Amino acid sequence: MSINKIQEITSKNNARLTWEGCSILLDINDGERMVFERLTAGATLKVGNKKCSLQPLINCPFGSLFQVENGTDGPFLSRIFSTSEGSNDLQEEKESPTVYGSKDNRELMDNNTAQSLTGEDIDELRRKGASGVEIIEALITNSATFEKKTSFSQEKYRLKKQKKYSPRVLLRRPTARSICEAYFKKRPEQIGFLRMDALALLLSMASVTSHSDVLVVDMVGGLLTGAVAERLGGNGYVCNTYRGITPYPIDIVRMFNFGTEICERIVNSSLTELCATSNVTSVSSSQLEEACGTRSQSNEEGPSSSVPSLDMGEIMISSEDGDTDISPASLAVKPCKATKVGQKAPLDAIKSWRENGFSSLIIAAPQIDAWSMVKELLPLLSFSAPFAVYHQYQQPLALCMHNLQVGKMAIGLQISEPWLREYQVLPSRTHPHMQMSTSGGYILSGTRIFGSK
Amino acid sequence: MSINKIQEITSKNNARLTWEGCSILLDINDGERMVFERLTAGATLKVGNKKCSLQPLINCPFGSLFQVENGTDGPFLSRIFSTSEGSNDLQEEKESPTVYGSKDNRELMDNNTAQSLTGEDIDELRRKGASGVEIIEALITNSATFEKKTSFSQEKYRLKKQKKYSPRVLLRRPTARSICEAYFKKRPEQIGFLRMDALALLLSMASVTSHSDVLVVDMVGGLLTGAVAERLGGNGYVCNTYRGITPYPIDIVRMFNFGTEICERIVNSSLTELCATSNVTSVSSSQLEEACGTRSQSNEEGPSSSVPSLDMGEIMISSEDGDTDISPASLAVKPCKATKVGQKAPLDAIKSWRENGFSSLIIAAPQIDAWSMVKELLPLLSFSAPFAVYHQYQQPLALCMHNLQVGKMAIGLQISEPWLREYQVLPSRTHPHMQMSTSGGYILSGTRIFGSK
Amino acid sequence: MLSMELENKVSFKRCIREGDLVIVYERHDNMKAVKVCENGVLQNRFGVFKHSDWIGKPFGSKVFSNKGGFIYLLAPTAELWTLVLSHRTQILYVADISFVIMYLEIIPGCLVLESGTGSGSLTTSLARAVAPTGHVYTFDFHDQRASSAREDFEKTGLSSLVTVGVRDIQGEGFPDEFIGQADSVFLDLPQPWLAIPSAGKMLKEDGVLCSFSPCIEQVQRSCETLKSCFTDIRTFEILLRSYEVRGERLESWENHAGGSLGSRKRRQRSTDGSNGVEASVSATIVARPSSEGRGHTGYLTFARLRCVI
Amino acid sequence: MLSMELENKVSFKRCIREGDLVIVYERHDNMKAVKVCENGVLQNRFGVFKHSDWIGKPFGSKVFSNKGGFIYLLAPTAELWTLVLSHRTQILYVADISFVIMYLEIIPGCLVLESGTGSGSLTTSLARAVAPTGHVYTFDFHDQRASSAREDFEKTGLSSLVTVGVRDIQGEGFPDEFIGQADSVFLDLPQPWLAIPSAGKMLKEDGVLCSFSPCIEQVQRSCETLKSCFTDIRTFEILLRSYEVRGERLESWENHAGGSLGSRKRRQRSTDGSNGVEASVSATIVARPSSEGRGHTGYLTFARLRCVI
Repeated sequence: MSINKIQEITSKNNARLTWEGCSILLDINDGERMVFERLTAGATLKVGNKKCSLQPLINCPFGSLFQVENGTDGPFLSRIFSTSEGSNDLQEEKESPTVYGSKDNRELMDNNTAQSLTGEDIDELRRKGASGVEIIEALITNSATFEKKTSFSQEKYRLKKQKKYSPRVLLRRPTARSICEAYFKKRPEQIGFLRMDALALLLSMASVTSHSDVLVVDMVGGLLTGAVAERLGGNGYVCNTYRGITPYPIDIVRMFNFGTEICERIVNSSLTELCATSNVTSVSSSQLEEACGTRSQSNEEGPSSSVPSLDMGEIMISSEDGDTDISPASLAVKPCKATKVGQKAPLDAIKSWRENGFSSLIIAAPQIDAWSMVKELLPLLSFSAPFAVYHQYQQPLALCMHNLQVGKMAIGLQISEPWLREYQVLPSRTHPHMQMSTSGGYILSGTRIFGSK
Repeated sequence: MSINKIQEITSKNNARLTWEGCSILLDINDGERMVFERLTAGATLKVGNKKCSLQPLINCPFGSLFQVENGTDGPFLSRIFSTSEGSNDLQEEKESPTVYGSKDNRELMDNNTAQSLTGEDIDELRRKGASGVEIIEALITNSATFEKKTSFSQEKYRLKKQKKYSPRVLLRRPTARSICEAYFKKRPEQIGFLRMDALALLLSMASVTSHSDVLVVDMVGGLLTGAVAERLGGNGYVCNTYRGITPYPIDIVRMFNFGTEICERIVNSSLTELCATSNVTSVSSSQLEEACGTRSQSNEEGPSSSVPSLDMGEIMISSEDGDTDISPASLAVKPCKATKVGQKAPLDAIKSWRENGFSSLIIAAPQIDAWSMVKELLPLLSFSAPFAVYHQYQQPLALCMHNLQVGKMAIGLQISEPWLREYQVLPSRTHPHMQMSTSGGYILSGTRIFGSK
Repeated sequence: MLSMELENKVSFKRCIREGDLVIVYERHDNMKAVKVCENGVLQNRFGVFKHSDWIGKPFGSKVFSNKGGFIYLLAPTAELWTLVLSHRTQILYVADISFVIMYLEIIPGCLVLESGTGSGSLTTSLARAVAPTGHVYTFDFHDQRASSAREDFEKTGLSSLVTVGVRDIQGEGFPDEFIGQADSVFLDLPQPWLAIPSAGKMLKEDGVLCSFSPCIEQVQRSCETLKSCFTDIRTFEILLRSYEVRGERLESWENHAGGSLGSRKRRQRSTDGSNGVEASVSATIVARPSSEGRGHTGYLTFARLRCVI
Repeated sequence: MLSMELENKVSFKRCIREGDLVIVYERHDNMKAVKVCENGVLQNRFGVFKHSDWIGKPFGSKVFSNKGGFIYLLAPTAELWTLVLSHRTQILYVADISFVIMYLEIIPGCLVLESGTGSGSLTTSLARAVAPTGHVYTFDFHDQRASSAREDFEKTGLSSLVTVGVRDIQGEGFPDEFIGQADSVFLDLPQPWLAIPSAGKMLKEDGVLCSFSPCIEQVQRSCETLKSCFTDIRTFEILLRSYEVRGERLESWENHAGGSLGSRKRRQRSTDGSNGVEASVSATIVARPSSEGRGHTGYLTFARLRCVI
């Protein structure tokens, strides 16, 4: 296959430039805030108490970096083409509370009296159109202690002020990875504490690939559904199932930049429909239609009308001008144009699943007992199909695994716990991050065998 | 306090030289075999199918290294005063299956046909009194592939042959740490998979120190009892309790070099005796004596007469002359002179515990439900006394912790899981060990509060 | 991998046929890949299994030997393949593989560059991820290793998605034809810093690179080199801890009337189904970390090509 | 630490007295050390607590404020002290501390050298371990820090077991009077390799050294230096994962009839005892790792002085 051929068929899903109407993830000051937006000419981003137009972001490559600058009409986003390496180092260094190697840190003590520039002075500078960089220079000039600091501390001071007076905005591509990481950082409870490495394992262990028909129970807001759909690339189906009359909300799916060909493959179907009987010939098509008709109605109350699960509220972690680098942080999403996702599954697809079974099963349902789901869903899988069940607690999975063993329903059973560690790699200062997420949850995986009920 | 004063009162427990009759831990070929021995003039160590006298080890510093050499009267142990650094590096490197950085490892393939010296040839050399080093040189000379190997592989080959033809014996001091590590490596099931870091945590979390009266349930063969006694240094008591009529065996205690002053502080007392009533004045001393009398008898069937829990059998891991460095390994202990440990607790001590409570509690009982023990033992502790319970599974501790919370019996409750990682630190080849013990078990710790039942 | 092609998809109806690759499952730690042929036999410690008995049975079936021993026949997946492939080099396992695919954002249609190919463990998963329209170009220094990998991809039905080249990527870099074409680049090389400048040229804007190295010194040097053209340089380590589940009969202390440790049978493993049901009544279901595990595989360093256009 | 001296031992009968150091426990993550004095008061978010109410109560008692709020009064232990001491520097916590004491084989009667003293977190545990007949000589470069540490040891009743010296151990090494006298040496210095030769001289034969360093480069350099006089050079890292326990009411899927995530109250924490009993009937008791934890403290490198005599 020639390279040109590949380029041609690369989906919009993998686009490298933004376009008007696309979904974007804005990373402000290196993770301080994470904001999902629909990129339109009229869209704005609130920085401090001012609003910046997002217009300059249209048709830029994902990965571009912007800086808030003060113009005559207020702040605007200006693209930066290179960043200093120094600040990158410091960025990472924020994790280390003490600098080993510095012989004497008595001089590091500092307090707010050292700065002679007042808040009013700074506002005045701003009104006069001073740029962020100019304000920072003024602050340094008026700091009584800056000269006494070590060069490391000086750089740290500069970075802190830069974040405040000249914030940087990184234009990130919304993908399963970036969306998962943003949620895990800011709103982990909304995605059942599903960390990106655990999500990655679910997809691998359930062998998700193009042309798969993946049965999912997604009670993590659509993150799982979106991640599966991303891997299908418009072939096969991700079928969300549920009990009762309302599918579970999957709003997060709308943060992905899925084209129509992918959206059409994200469907839902109630357990009742899927289970009617595995021998499809005994089900009259009118029965099927009736079943689906019910669902079609309930769908109206489903995801398309529900409000986004992330609100605009900012999580205040610390706003003091203290020694730490933690500042107000938020993860926010604005309602975006409803995309046609989460339709009911087509009749022929349901028919095919009843005849052939699903290729795999993934469950992420924080509040439901795992075994009560697995015992009903496993029979819907083809023989030899893999499955993976996520839970933040181990014990429900242990009980489920035990029942599967006893019932001889599956083989290759194991509970896995991913353990992820990030490192600071800097000259003479290499070590694992001092803080870490200690729990990546647990995954029960296995393979359905023939002859199991 | 002057240094001389300290030297004087340092116990035999901390002796730096061996003496006739002391207990020693022999580490053969860097952990290949671990053997506990009673060091007497007549004691021998089996190396291959020959026996070496341990006589040369008497009055040597712990930490001395010996090498098996061939003398006219058979093999003998000869002390080495320096080791080459190279082999030390290789020792650690055995963990790395591939050497990154080597550009081409096709030449590393090797097979047994490359060696022209036969087993008979080697035996012949031995009979002629060739030293281990000489045999190794002969093997190298007669190897068709040695010259083609990288210098790294050559060193590895040399080390492998050295282990076989000239084994090294390290004289280790038996302490809680070395005993625990030896057992964990060779017979983990006999100590309930209690890893040295978990044991260390138990002692810290239960705040074991001189003058403590520590209540323990030791169903890990005496390892816990010995470790506590080591920390008491002859002040306070470690009191082993049990249900029924027989104390649990604590043979491992005899591997420590405890003097009489420490041994006397290792006692046992049945739960019935300890619980009789917390108000000692209501118990007549005849009742007490009767209770203790019973115990005194049962003690005869207890640890002092039981056989050692480690046998002489060798665990064969791999004896092939393959690419790996793993060779026959064993952990063995010979019955040693019975020391007076594990006597019944003196009456006045029991009386004092009933009046004052124990200073802390440690439980390591792999087969018993944690809650069923804690609910009975916690009331025997002083108020504000800390406790620590080890188990290799988490769930029994979670249930126990839940019950303690609900019953408001203790505060500061937490389940901790130690995670221990060892590193290979070598120039350009630094990384965590490729294999690790993944489970250090779990520890439930907390503090008893006043007003709890 | 069967499921990637529509006509070969595993389903209730899809039965084992002559020529299929099946994974023979003895135990979770004992599997092998077998090509089914009419007259073939498989012999193991459980006896002799005739392939002819397998044909026509659904995947996931239990089949018996002449001696009544049994095995399961599974459809191959990338994860199972990783457990059965022949190790020509140190391989990547599911934890690292899944994280790499996720972090590199590899999806259908992507063009991915890899070096070295090694035993093809990661390559198999890369191919599955770019299917049906993407492609993986993988390079190995060793001619022999490249050939063996090609044979493997033929066997697993991935050859249309993977091209294996023989090339010294550390010395020569990736071929110029890929400049600006790659969505992602993966390096597993002894001296990755030598290949990083070339990898940077191959990537599309915002494209992500991953370098896998066992030693921290390799990471340190790679990070130094990455700084000139890359950003978001992050190093991770991922490990997987596996748990066994068993019904453990923990006695209440009251019922444990003395006796030494080894005197009675106290445990019942529930893994074997026959007594499992009974055990589950009174036993506590406990999970225990498998006692030995991989303590380290390697460090994964990721970096995003800095946008300068 | 009370329990180390016979007359101060905590017991059922030992009640809080004027002048005692008590640990005021609000929650497992909120404690402080208070010296009891007749007219003292403690004020916190729960109200005002009069010390006079405490005197005569057993340690471990729950005491109430004027507003009905409550706290617990605990006897100090080395572990509790580590949680309440003032951080003048990065401190060591229980996982590292316990491992160091075990590995260095510190027992009653030992002579231990330490540098730097820092906030005295490890020193407190070292002192507890060598009591009653051993001694800890600890050195810090900073005069002020040494003084504060001395005050702390006075407060915790350890001053007879610890001597704090002011000395630049990296520059000058340990004092000659300790040559060949130390059972163990502990180093927590930015450039430990500078102090290693001196540490080697201080140790008795077979004595063990430990060096604590946060960065791997410090470890690499230390290990290089250690090779000349030490053997059994081993580097470890120890982390502690804490679990919370709760009664989690996981619904059966059958009973979970639709509804969105946040619509109902589904969980009950069992930590608060009032509804805990009820919850335990139908809830599953689950343990969950505390979500954020210490991901790294430092590397512990141990080495044994090579026997040459």
